[in-house]
Amino acid sequence: MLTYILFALVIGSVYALLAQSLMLSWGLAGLVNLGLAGFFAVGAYASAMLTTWGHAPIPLGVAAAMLAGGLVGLVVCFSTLRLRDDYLAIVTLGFAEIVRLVASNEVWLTGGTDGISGIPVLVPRDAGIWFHAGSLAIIAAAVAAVYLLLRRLLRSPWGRSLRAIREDQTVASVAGKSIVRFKAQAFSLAAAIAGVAGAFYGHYTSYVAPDLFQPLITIYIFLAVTAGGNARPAGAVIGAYLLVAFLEATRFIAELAPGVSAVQAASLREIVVGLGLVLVLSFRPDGLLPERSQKAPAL
Amino acid sequence: MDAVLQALINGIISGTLLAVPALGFSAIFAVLRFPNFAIGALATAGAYCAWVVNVGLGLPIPVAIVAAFVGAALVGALLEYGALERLGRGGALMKAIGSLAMGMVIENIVRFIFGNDLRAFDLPLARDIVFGPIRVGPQQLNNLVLALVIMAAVWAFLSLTSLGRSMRAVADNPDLARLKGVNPRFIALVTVAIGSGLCGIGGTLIGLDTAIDPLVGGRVLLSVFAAAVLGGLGSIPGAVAGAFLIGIVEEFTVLALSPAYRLAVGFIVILVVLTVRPSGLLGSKAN
Amino acid sequence: MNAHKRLIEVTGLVGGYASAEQIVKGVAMGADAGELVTIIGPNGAGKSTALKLISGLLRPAQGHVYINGEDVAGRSPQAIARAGLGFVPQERNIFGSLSVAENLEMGCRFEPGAFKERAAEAYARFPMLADKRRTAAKSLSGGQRQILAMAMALMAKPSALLLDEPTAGLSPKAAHELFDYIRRIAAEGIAILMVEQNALESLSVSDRAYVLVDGRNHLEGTAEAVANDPDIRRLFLGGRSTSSRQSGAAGETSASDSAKQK
Amino acid sequence: MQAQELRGPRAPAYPLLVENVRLSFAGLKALDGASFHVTPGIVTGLIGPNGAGKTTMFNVISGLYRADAGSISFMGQGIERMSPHQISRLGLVRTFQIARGFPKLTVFEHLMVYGARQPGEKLLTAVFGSTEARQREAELSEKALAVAARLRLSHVIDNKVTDLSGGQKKLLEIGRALMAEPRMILFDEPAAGVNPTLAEEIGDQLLSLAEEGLTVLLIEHDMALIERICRRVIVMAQGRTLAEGSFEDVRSNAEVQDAYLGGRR
Amino acid sequence: QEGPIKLGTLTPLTGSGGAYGPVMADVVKKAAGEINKAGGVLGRELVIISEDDQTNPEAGLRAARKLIDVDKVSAIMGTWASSVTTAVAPVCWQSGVFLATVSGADSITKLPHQGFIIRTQPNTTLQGRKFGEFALELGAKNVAFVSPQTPFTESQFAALTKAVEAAGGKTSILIYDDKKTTLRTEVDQVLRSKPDAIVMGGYTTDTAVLVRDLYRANYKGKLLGFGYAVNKQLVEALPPDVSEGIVTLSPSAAQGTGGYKNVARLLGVDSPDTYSCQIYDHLNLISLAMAAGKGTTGTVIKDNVRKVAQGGGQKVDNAVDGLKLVTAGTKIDYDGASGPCDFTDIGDIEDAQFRYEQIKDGKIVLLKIA
Ligand SMILES: Nc1ncnc2c1ncn2[C@@H]1O[C@H](COP(=O)(O)OP(=O)(O)OP(=O)(O)O)[C@@H](O)[C@H]1O
Ligand SMILES: Nc1ncnc2c1ncn2[C@@H]1O[C@H](COP(=O)(O)OP(=O)(O)OP(=O)(O)O)[C@@H](O)[C@H]1O
Ligand SMILES: [Mg+2]
Ligand SMILES: [Mg+2]
Repeated sequence: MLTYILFALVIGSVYALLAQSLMLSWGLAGLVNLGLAGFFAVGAYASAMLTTWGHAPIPLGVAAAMLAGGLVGLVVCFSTLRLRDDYLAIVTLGFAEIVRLVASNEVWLTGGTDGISGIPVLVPRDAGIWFHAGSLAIIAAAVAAVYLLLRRLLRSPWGRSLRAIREDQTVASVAGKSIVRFKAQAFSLAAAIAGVAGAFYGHYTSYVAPDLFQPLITIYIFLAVTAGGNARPAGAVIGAYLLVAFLEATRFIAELAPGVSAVQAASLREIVVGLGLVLVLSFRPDGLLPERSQKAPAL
Repeated sequence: MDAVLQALINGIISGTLLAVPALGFSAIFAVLRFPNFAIGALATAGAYCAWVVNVGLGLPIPVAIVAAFVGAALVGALLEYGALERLGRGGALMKAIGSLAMGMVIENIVRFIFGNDLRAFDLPLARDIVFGPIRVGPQQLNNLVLALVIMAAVWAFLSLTSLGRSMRAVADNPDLARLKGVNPRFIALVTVAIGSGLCGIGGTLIGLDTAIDPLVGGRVLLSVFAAAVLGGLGSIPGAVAGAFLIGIVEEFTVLALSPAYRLAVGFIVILVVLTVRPSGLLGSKAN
Repeated sequence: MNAHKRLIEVTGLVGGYASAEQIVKGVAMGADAGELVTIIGPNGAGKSTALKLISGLLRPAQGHVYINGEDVAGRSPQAIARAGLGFVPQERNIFGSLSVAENLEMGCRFEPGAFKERAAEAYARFPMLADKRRTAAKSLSGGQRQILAMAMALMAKPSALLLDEPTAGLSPKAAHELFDYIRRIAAEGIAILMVEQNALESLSVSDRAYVLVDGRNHLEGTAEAVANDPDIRRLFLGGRSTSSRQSGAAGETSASDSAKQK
Repeated sequence: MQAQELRGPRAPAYPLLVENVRLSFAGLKALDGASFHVTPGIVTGLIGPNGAGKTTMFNVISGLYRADAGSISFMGQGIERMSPHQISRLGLVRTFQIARGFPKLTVFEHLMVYGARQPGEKLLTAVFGSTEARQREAELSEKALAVAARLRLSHVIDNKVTDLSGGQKKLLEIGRALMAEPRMILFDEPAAGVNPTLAEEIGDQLLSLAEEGLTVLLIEHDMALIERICRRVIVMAQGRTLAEGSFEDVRSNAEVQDAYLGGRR
Repeated sequence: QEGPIKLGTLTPLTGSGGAYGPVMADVVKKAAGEINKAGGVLGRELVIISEDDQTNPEAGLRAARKLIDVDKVSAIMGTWASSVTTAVAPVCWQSGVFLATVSGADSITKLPHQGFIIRTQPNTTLQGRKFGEFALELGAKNVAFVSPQTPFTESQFAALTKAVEAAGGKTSILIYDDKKTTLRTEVDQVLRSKPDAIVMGGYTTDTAVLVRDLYRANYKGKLLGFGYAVNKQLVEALPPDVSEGIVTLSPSAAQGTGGYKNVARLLGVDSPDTYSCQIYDHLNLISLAMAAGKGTTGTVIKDNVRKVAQGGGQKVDNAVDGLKLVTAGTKIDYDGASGPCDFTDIGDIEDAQFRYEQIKDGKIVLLKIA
């Protein structure tokens, strides 16, 4: 049981990294990034290839994942600069699908649909429970670091301008903000964070494959961030852990409804997940932690 | 050359399958100003309604199509009324996310009831009619005609009735619309019902062409969304144009490149089109 | 003319927005048939909020709103519009993505049959609208929008009319003409409550006036009395440039029109 | 500082010079060869009938629209091809006739966003922090409070802008422009919807800003305000500049009276 | 240790594999019921816990962890998608949980699994070869392979080509996107090379689309498909004249063995699909191995599974009979519903027989088992 909880926490931490990435690009910068799974994949593959096939040390792999995510983010951002918000969504979604297609079809580069297995791990696997505890410590530390970074950014003038750009680009540009610079910075930083999440995921499960990066994961993270509050790093983190807790807890509803077949139990579970989310949203339309504004100092 | 012509025809045919749900999606967007991602599941729900009527009750296909429209319209309206409307407070994206979640719910309700089995309509399959080097399926011709009729009907409905104008007015400025005597909730429900109904018909047309399972709508969700965006979100003729373009581009990809990259090419076309025309093929300029 | 018939009567009105505390904290006002009444007050006093409460856009927490003698407080804006109230809001008062003609059609929803005739009337009154018939309303200039909003409200031939700063953004000439026009429609027997920051000129054409401060009635009286109250002048009317405001044009009229038609 | 360098060697006579600007929308000539200049250190009025093209002119100057033809220079530098933020960074700021803002931001945040020269807007500075950025933030917030107080917005300073009255939104438009510490401001009907007494005070303030060396171009339909604070007035009609001169000159121009003031009937 | 013995199934109940997983979970539940009725394993009841892998390795991994750590299962059965199997495999062997899978990718048994994995699906090279040989037998010279991108597409095609070319024929391949609703242009493309046999590598949903479009295009040659795709569902989803004559291959038990019939009986169908047969064998093998090793851990299963599956002894085709024999100390050799179930050291099945079936008048008819 303990292992299971630790495991769920590790997955929750990976989700928390992804959620923070989304919080930055969507919540703060207003860029509807449906391509999250793509950046997740880029990071996972970058680190997996480098450490498994290139035998590089893991920290180097993680750094490479961050860099790869950031660079790809920059490319995507620049190629979509002129797009309106809603339209960015479809193009980024397309980007994630393209990443997945390349990963499955370009066998020479990525190992194809077989994926890459035997990726080196953060803590030796034979350490038993310490494997999970150690991995959790490392990944949670990354979550905390990103959290501190984002909190700092959010409270800085940079974050304030970014929020302004999210609200109205025209007015923000009249206020002298370079829309391109801010968006590119936010988007590629977010992509880099997603890349790191991918790297850690690979180094924990030892396996990456194109199937891992289906749009479902992006949807999950959107749900997590929305439920937690999309403009607060803490909201994103809490949302991510809650989501995993919720996803795991719903497994047990099948036991409450005997007499249903396996498919029915599985569909019941997804029904509960969907309804649960809509319920959270309808009671807290701004998520659990709503956006905080900078208060004027008292005179 | 023949291959190109044939691919063009095939593209138009697959375009019609996308056009009807894209129309529904765009109509909903035009009035409620949010992308309703539940349309995939609504298409599935409609297709299953049609299936029950056709196979379960043994009624003919035209009746089944009407059933699909009605069934999906009811589900869609219920969804809006029961769940999505109250998410509107949190903004359009909140509704979009909510629709994603509710889509998941509907799809799984269908799965709960019908299971994952593949089901087919009671409809004989005809061999293609061959004109020289070109071949076309009679069923697909039927679909094409049906889709065109639906598009014309929707267009006429929106532009010739005052309801269409009220819909645009609500989309633009709901408070002012209320002051002018329009009930925005009613308009929203009517729109959602029509849009969802169209998705239901779309799902059924796909089912008639292939077979249905709980994922039937989900599989085309992406292409439908892409078609609507390509045409300009909220533009009715745009959705149709976008659907045909996506359909044709995808078929040409099969000819020119690996069919596995069909989606990728589709997206690159979208990117190019949107870069040249930031508001889509026929979309109106925002702001 | 059915003078003295109270077409709008508001008593003990209290209300506000979902989040904040009540903005309107007890307001009473009214207008008779044929009467033009101006409401003035500092920015943020609650004038627009009061009008939104009357029109049903906001639901009053307390108080009564009588339109044509019928208590409509708490009803939907659609129902209140049907009861004969027209309202031109201060902001977002046109349908930007509809053409000018379609905007007018929206104004005429209750009697679609009368559209042709009334539109012709509106085009004759405001030739600019006729020129821009097919233009999307969002591409109108600031002043043109105000005209369209006004024309749209009149399409419904309301018996009572709420106007929120109808001349904001209009050129002096256009403002002057619009005030004249408003004066004339009032004379046809419509009751008009008009919020204005263009206060001196507005008072000069009005019969009565209310001064609203901090969500409450501060003062009321004939327009002339209010315009000449020294405190009011200093606090709300821009005391220093008394007569020269609105340039020669407005100055002249305010002198000549001050004879009340009551 | 950056702006200073960009100014170039030849200090120009006019801060803003507009020559022969044309712009049409689907056949409608909104700007039809408008030309004018603005003199430094005074408030210049820009008046004209509704639909004359005044706002469109501002949109072109501030880079939101690109002119079909013509040239615009600010402090001697051609700006007709620059993007809005570049123009703003040169020290040319505008306000909007129909108030616009960032819906989820508060009044205070709006003012702060317009605060110029904040090093904390650089990503790296934001991450690592710097005393400069902190000092600047303190300066700006002090200034924001002062601006808010002057515009009677202190009691709503932590409100979201969507929760402001119409007039308060217009006041915030003015406040934002003041925060930017620009060299020139384009005001688009700042006083429309503002209480007359307050409008008068704002007028006084514009005058004192002009005395401090700020150049102001003001679109206004409030003739009292124009008369009181504008030393020069430019009149536009049908996309062209119709007349210019002192307010008295312009007022006595028969054409202006006819088209705009409507005084003599 | 007392109490029930817990075993998990991890099959795709939702997602693209949703057509297969539910029946698999169902058959295991029913078979376990029979075992329990006959007294259970080692006198203990079997409890089956079914989880959904959502056809997604990430979700599958989470579900596996739950089965292992919360339910404390000693074996997981039925992982279907190769990516899911690869994702959960390390977790299983590290936790000492036995994994029986139906995934076909060659790479799976090459993982360092220390014996904890067996698979009942013949590896893809073998399947490819059988298809090639059978196509030749049907008189084809020009064979087209039409398939979506799966982990085994490449190796299947390679094996197929090898077999066909050895007999002087030629092959071609076309990979399509399995989410498409029409495959008309793909079909045109394939037919351009005028194949006289087409081997379909997809799953039921996309195969239905493909078969329809081939019919419309007036294709009159031979059609071959995998038993897991060309199954009862597919037949029901197609008008009889459309599906007429399609030939299928699936790994099978030797003729006369009762395993296949058992599954048919449990599910109440004429021709159960290969995955249900395979997972039925998983359950039986695991039960027998536990009985033979007198223990219930994954390690016991791993150490004893080959003792009950192969190496001579009395032939059995179901666990109820087998358990009696094992308890009595008799050496048994299980031959199941999916085949003889003899495993190599790395966990692949040693040799498989195939059922060759054909659709005639909307019914699947057995041609031969070889
Ligand atoms: N985006 C646009 N598309 C089409 N026409 C436009 C657009 N913007 C402005 N116009 C037209 O250009 C003309 C000038 O408009 P502009 O807003 O510049 O007037 P203005 O002088 O600011 O008037 P006001 O004092 O009423 O604000 C108007 O006739 C208007 O309808
Ligand atoms: N949507 C809203 N939500 C919350 N508070 C609001 C909202 N709109 C206005 N307020 C607040 O209510 C008060 C009154 O606003 P109102 O719009 O009624 O003022 P007004 O008298 O019309 O002022 P003005 O002359 O500036 O238009 C203001 O303090 C404002 O901040
Ligand atoms: Mg107001
Ligand atoms: Mg203007």
